[in-house]
Amino acid sequence: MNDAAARNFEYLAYGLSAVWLVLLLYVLTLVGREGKIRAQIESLKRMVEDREKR
Amino acid sequence: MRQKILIGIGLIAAGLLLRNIWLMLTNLPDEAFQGAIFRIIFFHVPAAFTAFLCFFASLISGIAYLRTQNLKWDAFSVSVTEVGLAFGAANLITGMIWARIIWGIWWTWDWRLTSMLLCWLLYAGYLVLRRAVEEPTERARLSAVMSILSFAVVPFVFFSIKWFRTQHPQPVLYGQGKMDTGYRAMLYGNWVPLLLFAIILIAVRMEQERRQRELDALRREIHAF
Amino acid sequence: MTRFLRQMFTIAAKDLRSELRTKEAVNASLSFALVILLLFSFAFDPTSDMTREISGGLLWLVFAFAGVLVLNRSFARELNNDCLDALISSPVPGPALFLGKAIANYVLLLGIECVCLPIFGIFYNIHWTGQPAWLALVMLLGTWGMTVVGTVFSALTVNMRLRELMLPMLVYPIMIPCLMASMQLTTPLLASEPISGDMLAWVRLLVGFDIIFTALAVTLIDTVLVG
Amino acid sequence: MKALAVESVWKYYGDYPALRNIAFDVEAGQCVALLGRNGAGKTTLLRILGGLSRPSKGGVRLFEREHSDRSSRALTGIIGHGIAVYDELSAYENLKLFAELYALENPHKAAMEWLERTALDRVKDSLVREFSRGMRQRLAVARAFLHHPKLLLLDEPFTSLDDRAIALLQSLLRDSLAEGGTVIMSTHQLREAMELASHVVLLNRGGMAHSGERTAEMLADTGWLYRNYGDA
Repeated sequence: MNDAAARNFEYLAYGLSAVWLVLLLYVLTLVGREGKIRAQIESLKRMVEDREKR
Repeated sequence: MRQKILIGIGLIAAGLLLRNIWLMLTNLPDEAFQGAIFRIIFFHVPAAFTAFLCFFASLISGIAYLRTQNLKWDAFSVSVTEVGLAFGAANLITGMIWARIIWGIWWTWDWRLTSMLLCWLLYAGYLVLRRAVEEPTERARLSAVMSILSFAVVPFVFFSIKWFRTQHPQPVLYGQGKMDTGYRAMLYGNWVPLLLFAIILIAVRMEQERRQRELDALRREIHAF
Repeated sequence: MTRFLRQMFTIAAKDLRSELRTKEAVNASLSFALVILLLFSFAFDPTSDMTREISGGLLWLVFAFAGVLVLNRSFARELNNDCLDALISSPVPGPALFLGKAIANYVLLLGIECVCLPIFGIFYNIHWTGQPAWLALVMLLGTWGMTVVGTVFSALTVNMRLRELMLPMLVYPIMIPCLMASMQLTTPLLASEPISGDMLAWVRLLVGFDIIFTALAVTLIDTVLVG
Repeated sequence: MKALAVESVWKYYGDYPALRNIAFDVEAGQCVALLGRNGAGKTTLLRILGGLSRPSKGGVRLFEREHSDRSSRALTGIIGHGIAVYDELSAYENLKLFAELYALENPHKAAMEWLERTALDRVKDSLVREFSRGMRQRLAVARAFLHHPKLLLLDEPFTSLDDRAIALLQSLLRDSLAEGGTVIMSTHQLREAMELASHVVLLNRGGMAHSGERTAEMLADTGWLYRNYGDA
């Protein structure tokens, strides 16, 4: 039972990385949303400037 | 300040997690039948706990929103549901990897798996519903109702498990669970860092929701005149 | 109280009358049910014993798919000419409006089921008359669960983009416990075995589902309708 | 008697206040013209008064009763943008339906009476779907007046109606006002509104710009109000 392969260490590693991968994916969506909010602020700023020029 | 607190929580969580993994690999003996793979349970089960805690929080914040009409509760409700879905996915995937080794198949229509999947779909529906409503106040109201109805189904889903034959290992924390106290301590011990990570994610998401709301209001203000 | 009941039945009668006049939803739903019944026969051998074993599941799938078409129209019907606004601003309480509509849907769904059941029996050679009382009870309970959930979501999604897609997406996961119980109960009934012992737990589940969701729907409907 | 009391009503859409601290009283028998540009909040306010929407802050009292009290709904009549009658029911069935929902004593009699007053009694059994535009509009007016409402809420009543329906509506409104009824209408048609109105409420960007009696200047020069109280 001390043989690493028999003890399924490989799959344990897969399992643990899967957990963090899923959470990482969620963090990435958060980062994406952050970018979207930034873009909205930019476009809103431009709109206000545009209005003031006129 | 807020950021510093969040970073602090993150550091604590990471520290706890490293310690737990170290202990898991060095101190705890292999389970007699399953080998090392059984250690996945220390993530699998706490992930499920976190997911259901999140869904429950979504119910509470839904009720709180309908009571107070305060959009902060709505922001909390979305954040918590999204994080719950992430942990639910982690639970499902680790479960599948474990099943591949122990049962030899990726997926089985065991009722515990199926009901987790069902809850996952239910709350994914909540997010779809939110995307279909433009106006923030109406969105908050309708999705609060949705989260109340969703949570009302959860017990029915779980009742039905009992009456189906299940291949799943006996519930580990109650009943005739033959779980060693060392394992049990680790199970709960590992829940703490996962929960802390969940709190960080929820806090970040809520902040985004708040800014999005301010942006929408600003845009309306500009477009209106 | 009598006023509440009268208003409720007025709404139900109005919905039934306008549906039976146009037959939009009923026709679509019935023909859809027939198509599904036909499609099932290609999926597996309709005469085998296996069909007998899953007959309850098949039947309720047909009911669920065909039923959502009816439920979808329930509140969508009111969008034309802004009739929903007229109903909400009238003295009719939200629960009376909801229950009235639910009763109309219930009658329509049961009607459709009563048409589908004999056709199902003929197509798949199933003698469904073995336990008529139990079968009727299961159909009444299961259909009420579907109706209540479907009607609430019909109100919830009435003003949304892609309403026709939203309703089935949201409604099926919530209906699953109710459908599951109905399926479990119907299969032995179609084989003319009575309900007894462990199976009674499913009946209790159905009753509990119906009660809890009716109560939730009645308390939440005002929040759903008035923003 | 106070027919309507609007008590510092706020309505938020997200963080954006669509109505900001609206407060005014309407005595029974008054006819109020609710004025303002597009997006000023007229429809939002009327929807709150009609019970189709709830204020985020503040409250509304109808005839000294809490607005949430369902029985007060029986006293209001509403004409919105849609005609709010069912295409697949006949004219008679439509009116009888609403008479029953408003729990009138004799739904049949009320329906027949209003079919006669709107000159629809000859076609009472035809489906609304087959009606002409004008007939549908008259039926919509009949539906709103069916239960003798003491408070009428009209959202842009003159924009979508044809001449005959406008004449009918105006005469019904005059009758109602003469009997001590109260009317609140939002409108763009300043001339028609000013002739009928006894008071005006002007909304600007969701806030109250002006409220008070309709004066002779307003009737003579419809732009006067906007020049003096709105930002032109």
